[in-house]
Amino acid sequence: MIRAPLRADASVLENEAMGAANRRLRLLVPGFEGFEPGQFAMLSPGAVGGALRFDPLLPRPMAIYRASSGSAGAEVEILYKVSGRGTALLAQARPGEQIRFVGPLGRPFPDLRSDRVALLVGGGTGVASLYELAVRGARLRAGAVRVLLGAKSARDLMGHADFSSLAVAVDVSTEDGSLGERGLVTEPLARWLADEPASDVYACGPTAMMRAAAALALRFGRRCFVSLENPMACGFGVCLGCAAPRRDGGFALVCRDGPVFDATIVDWERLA
Amino acid sequence: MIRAPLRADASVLENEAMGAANRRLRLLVPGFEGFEPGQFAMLSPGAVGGALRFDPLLPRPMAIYRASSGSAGAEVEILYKVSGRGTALLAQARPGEQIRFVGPLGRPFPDLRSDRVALLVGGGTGVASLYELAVRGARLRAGAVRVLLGAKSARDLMGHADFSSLAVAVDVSTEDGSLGERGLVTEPLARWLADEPASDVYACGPTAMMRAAAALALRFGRRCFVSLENPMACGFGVCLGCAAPRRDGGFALVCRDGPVFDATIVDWERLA
Amino acid sequence: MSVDTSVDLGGLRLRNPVLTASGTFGYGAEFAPFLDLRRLGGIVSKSLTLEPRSGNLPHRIAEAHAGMLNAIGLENVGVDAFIREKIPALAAEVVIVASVFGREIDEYAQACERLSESPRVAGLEVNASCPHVRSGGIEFGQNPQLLASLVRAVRRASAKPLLVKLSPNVTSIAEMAKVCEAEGADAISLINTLQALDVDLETRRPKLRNGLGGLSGPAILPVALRMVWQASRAVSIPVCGIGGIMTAEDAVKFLVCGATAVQVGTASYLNPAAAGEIADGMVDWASRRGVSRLADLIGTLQPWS
Amino acid sequence: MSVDTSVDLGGLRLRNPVLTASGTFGYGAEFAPFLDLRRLGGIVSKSLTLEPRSGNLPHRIAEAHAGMLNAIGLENVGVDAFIREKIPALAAEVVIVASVFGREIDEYAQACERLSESPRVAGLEVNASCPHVRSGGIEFGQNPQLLASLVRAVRRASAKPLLVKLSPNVTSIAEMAKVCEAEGADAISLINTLQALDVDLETRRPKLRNGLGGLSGPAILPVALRMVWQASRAVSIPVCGIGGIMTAEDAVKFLVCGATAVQVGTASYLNPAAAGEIADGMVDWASRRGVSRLADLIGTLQPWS
Ligand SMILES: Cc1cc2nc3c(=O)[nH]c(=O)nc-3n(C[C@H](O)[C@H](O)[C@H](O)COP(=O)(O)OP(=O)(O)OC[C@H]3O[C@@H](n4cnc5c(N)ncnc54)[C@H](O)[C@@H]3O)c2cc1C
Ligand SMILES: Cc1cc2nc3c(=O)[nH]c(=O)nc-3n(C[C@H](O)[C@H](O)[C@H](O)COP(=O)(O)OP(=O)(O)OC[C@H]3O[C@@H](n4cnc5c(N)ncnc54)[C@H](O)[C@@H]3O)c2cc1C
Ligand SMILES: Cc1cc2nc3c(=O)[nH]c(=O)nc-3n(C[C@H](O)[C@H](O)[C@H](O)COP(=O)(O)O)c2cc1C
Ligand SMILES: Cc1cc2nc3c(=O)[nH]c(=O)nc-3n(C[C@H](O)[C@H](O)[C@H](O)COP(=O)(O)O)c2cc1C
Ligand code: FES
Ligand code: FES
Repeated sequence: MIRAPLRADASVLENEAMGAANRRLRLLVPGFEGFEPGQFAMLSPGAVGGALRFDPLLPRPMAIYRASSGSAGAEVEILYKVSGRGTALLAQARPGEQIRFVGPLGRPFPDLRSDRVALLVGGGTGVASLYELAVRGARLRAGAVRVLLGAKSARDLMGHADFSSLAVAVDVSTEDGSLGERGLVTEPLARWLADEPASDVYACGPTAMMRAAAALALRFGRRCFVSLENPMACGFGVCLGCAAPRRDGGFALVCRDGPVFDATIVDWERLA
Repeated sequence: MIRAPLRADASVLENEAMGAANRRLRLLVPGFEGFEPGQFAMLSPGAVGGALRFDPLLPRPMAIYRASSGSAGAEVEILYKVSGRGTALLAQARPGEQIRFVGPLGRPFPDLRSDRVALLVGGGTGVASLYELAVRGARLRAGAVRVLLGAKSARDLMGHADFSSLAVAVDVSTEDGSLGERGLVTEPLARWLADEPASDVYACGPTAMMRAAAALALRFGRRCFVSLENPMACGFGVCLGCAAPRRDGGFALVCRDGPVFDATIVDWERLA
Repeated sequence: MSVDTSVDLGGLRLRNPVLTASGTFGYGAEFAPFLDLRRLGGIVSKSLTLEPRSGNLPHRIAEAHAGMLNAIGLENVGVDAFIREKIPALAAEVVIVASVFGREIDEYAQACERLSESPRVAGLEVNASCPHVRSGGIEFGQNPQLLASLVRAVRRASAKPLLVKLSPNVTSIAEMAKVCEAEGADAISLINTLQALDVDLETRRPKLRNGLGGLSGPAILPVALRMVWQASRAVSIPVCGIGGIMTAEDAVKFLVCGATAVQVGTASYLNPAAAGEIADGMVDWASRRGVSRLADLIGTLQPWS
Repeated sequence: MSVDTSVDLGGLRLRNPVLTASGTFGYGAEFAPFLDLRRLGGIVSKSLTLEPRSGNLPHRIAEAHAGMLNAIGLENVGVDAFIREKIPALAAEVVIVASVFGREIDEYAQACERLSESPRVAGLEVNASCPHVRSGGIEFGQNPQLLASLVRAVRRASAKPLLVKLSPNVTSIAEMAKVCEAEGADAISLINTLQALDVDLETRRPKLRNGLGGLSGPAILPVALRMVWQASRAVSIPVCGIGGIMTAEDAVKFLVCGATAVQVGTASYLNPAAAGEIADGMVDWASRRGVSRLADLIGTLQPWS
């Protein structure tokens, strides 16, 4: 069920460092009633702290990692990596501070099919978009999902402990070999596609990774869903800033028509 | 001795609420070697926290309240009132965070004269500019200074405890009568000017208060020094933004030629 | 204290002076989860062309200090789909201003004509910041003669209240405003975005695929206030102020500088309820100060003695 | 890796491309406590007039989002005091560019002549953003004919490297740049501040006593980059880029967009050592990327395929 988005002043419950530049933000979001796997929220780091200031100006799209409801409202969890100005400021938000939250936004991953194995491929912060999908897969049946996580090195890996505590198989690849297999996460993906004919791909991560995952899926004739990360200004379809070129010539809005797309409709050549 | 100003990355040692909107900021300023009464520093609240952001853009002039030297550098104390965006951000600076510091800047109050009583008149945040002068007066001789502090109400009063712990007489006026005498601080000033013929006035506070103090001093034929608070961009004489009109037709730069001026050279009519 | 918020913007009777800016509010219905559109003075649609168009390749937007750059291209559903699909999604009480552009005067005129046929279109806003095909990219709003021809043509094409939205990338906004007035425009909207460029140093390419883009947001507010003040003194038709409005105080500043109404743009991205909050905030501001009609604030900038 | 930082700005041989912007660096000596001026490419003085002048009444400055407004007026010590008192305070290695303005062409020309007599003045920068007395406030830099006459006159008055500083408040910066080139200017500096206005809502007066003022700081950077790119493609004389430069990366962006050198303005208020840090930072930036000459960066903006 796709819920209407809400705009709320969320309060920071926790904002903890997770190693390397990764952090976990826990928010109390009044009125929030749940989300579907792959949906995101817009968070305004610039507004944290009260004083009116507009640098940085735009809210940041962040995948909703996990949510649970409590008495005072729902708790929403975000995993993020400090990589630019926006996330550097987000890292400074202290418990009790308010942050503007708009969500849940976007179209989720499609439901997992009961007759297939879902290969969840996450790279970098893209991992965050896949966690709820893994949770649902674990509930569905044993072996419904297999999670492939990738990162530069063990320290950078996001959400590993959470995924591992689910009843799903988790493979890890790191570029430096500091954990799991050495190399790109697309390498085990290729093997699993070969080994598991009844499988679909659900990918989120850097564009290069998703492009590669999409190409692999195509080669093996499997369905592949990707969650794109275009720069966004609004997050709900009104600025037209997040357009991704479609194969058929037009554009799709990543925030409204995505972020999750069937990989075959994306024009990977013209995607920036 | 007027020292050359320095530019330093000061680290916040403490930033504590003092009641109402008043706060005390303690900074560790590497290389700082002291200041004269009435001098100030430029603090950049926008830059606190590291992420590059320029809203608000300008540094804020703040009187140096007190300084002492320790092993890691000098400790510099600022008293400030949260009144706008700049000070609201300053209030968020946490211990350990860096803040850009340029100072000491400006021309100090003239030395107290050994044959006169110095009437130190402070209103609002202007009180902060007078503390070091009171300290020096207390050292000079008993009865060398008399401090007149004014505020809206007892809660708003700045630095009262510090002044009171010096060996100087302190009179308090509050507009609502919640502490000391009810009314404006210029009322006791008028009485003291009448009672104490051998007195000089040293005033810092809202323009209206300083204008009134200057007029009183003139009426009684006394010297009066005021510390002006014009908006500033640079603080060291290069933007020409802080100009105050002089009686003789030209302008003085508040940051370079002041902030302390002989009240008779200021054109109070044309001062905004 | 109750405050009369109504204003008349060149024949558009608005319940309050807060509209939304073209291109920042979609076609209106997108805001339904966040805001009751009936609380607004009106909404201005994304600029519409005669035929639907898709826009530029990504990247189309980039962040700047206290602002953002955009070069969306001409992406819009086209006049017909707007009338057929977008208008019916809006409650009857919502005042709809259709923004129009074209690459030739004729395209503008035809689009205006078609839009005027819809009884739901309360007024037209001609976006004169569109590059003119035959003049090598110069905008209609950058050349007085071109602008005059454009306004003349659209004025002939429609009897609805006609707003002309001016480009700020000109030497004299007053001159452009006068041209609009002379050619029969009912009001002037300004400003559109400042032409701008930013570079991605990793690739040394422009941040936007289009190269140049438009700067919007709080960064441009003081430029917009200046132009509204200059334009409103140059003409007697009303001015609709746009540029960097984030708060009710910002909006009041525009009225004080001579605007009859305002449009909220980029703010809606940060906060989808911004336009409504600004409308409410203006009432608070006025009532705290004993101002009984918002219209009394228009053009009340005080000179320094 | 060692990086060659020298550039030639219209005959001004600079040890590095970082100068300081007129009006933001006083007369140079004020920065002695913070910065060794010999680390800079050069300094540009506060704009000088033939006779000393005092400026506007306060308020002369106000803060904006990611920027500031100023209307200082013409306050400066005058050409003679500059030569007599300000120049001698600067070490011999400091490259001094004297900025000049006047209210009539003749004043400009005379000031340039006098300044040219000083062997310490390495070059002149003519500030064309000054309102022309006889043209009802329009700036020299806003009218091509006025600008041409001005440049012609100052060109005749001095053989020193001549920079013309352009106003950004124009429809076509390329046109203005071409005028300067045609009249013999050696380089173009841009941009000066964007004309702007802000209001103090408590008094409903302009925040600045002068009413209008100029917007500077990071808010204007993308507009400045755009204009530098447009101007540098329009002329073959070099361009000196100005506007919102706060970091070495900002300065590199200007070079990439076609500037041969840059000027650091408002940044020096926030951080009096900014210009030096930017000069050093450009070297770091280049050496990390294997760029052996900063001049190799000039005009290297890559097109999107
Ligand atoms: C649907 C979606 C979900 C996302 N989920 C997450 C998440 O769960 N965790 C996480 O850490 N990050 C996530 N991102 C990326 C995130 O929005 C940030 O933009 C990114 O982390 C860059 O950080 P910054 O804002 O500090 O960078 P800055 O340098 O401050 O960003 C400047 C501008 O570029 C945009 N931008 C920069 N990098 C990206 C990027 N990779 N994707 C989109 N826009 C970008 C910013 O939004 C901003 O507008 C997601 C992006 C999208 C589109
Ligand atoms: C020499 C000098 C010494 C000062 N000492 C102190 C002090 O010890 N404690 C203290 O609390 N304040 C002091 N001030 C005022 C201080 O600089 C702040 O500007 C003031 O507290 C306003 O706070 P803000 O920055 O939050 O306001 P904002 O609304 O964010 O300010 C906007 C702009 O206006 C300027 N401005 C606003 N109010 C004033 C003011 N009263 N004086 C000068 N500029 C102003 C700001 O500097 C800024 O540029 C001093 C000012 C001067 C000139
Ligand atoms: C992403 C984006 C798209 C825009 N599209 C249009 C448009 O289609 N037509 C138009 O007249 N103005 C368009 N504008 C300009 C705005 O309507 C407005 O004039 C400008 O953004 C300044 O206001 P602001 O600072 O409040 O955003 C657009 C602005 C943005 C940011
Ligand atoms: C307070 C102030 C005073 C200025 N005075 C002058 C001046 O006298 N002559 C001039 O050519 N430019 C003057 N300028 C403009 C700057 O030189 C520069 O062009 C402009 O500020 C943009 O650069 P910035 O954003 O780096 O400050 C002044 C700018 C400021 C902020
Ligand atoms: S982010 Fe605005 S339309 Fe997608
Ligand atoms: S604050 Fe810049 S000259 Fe005084």
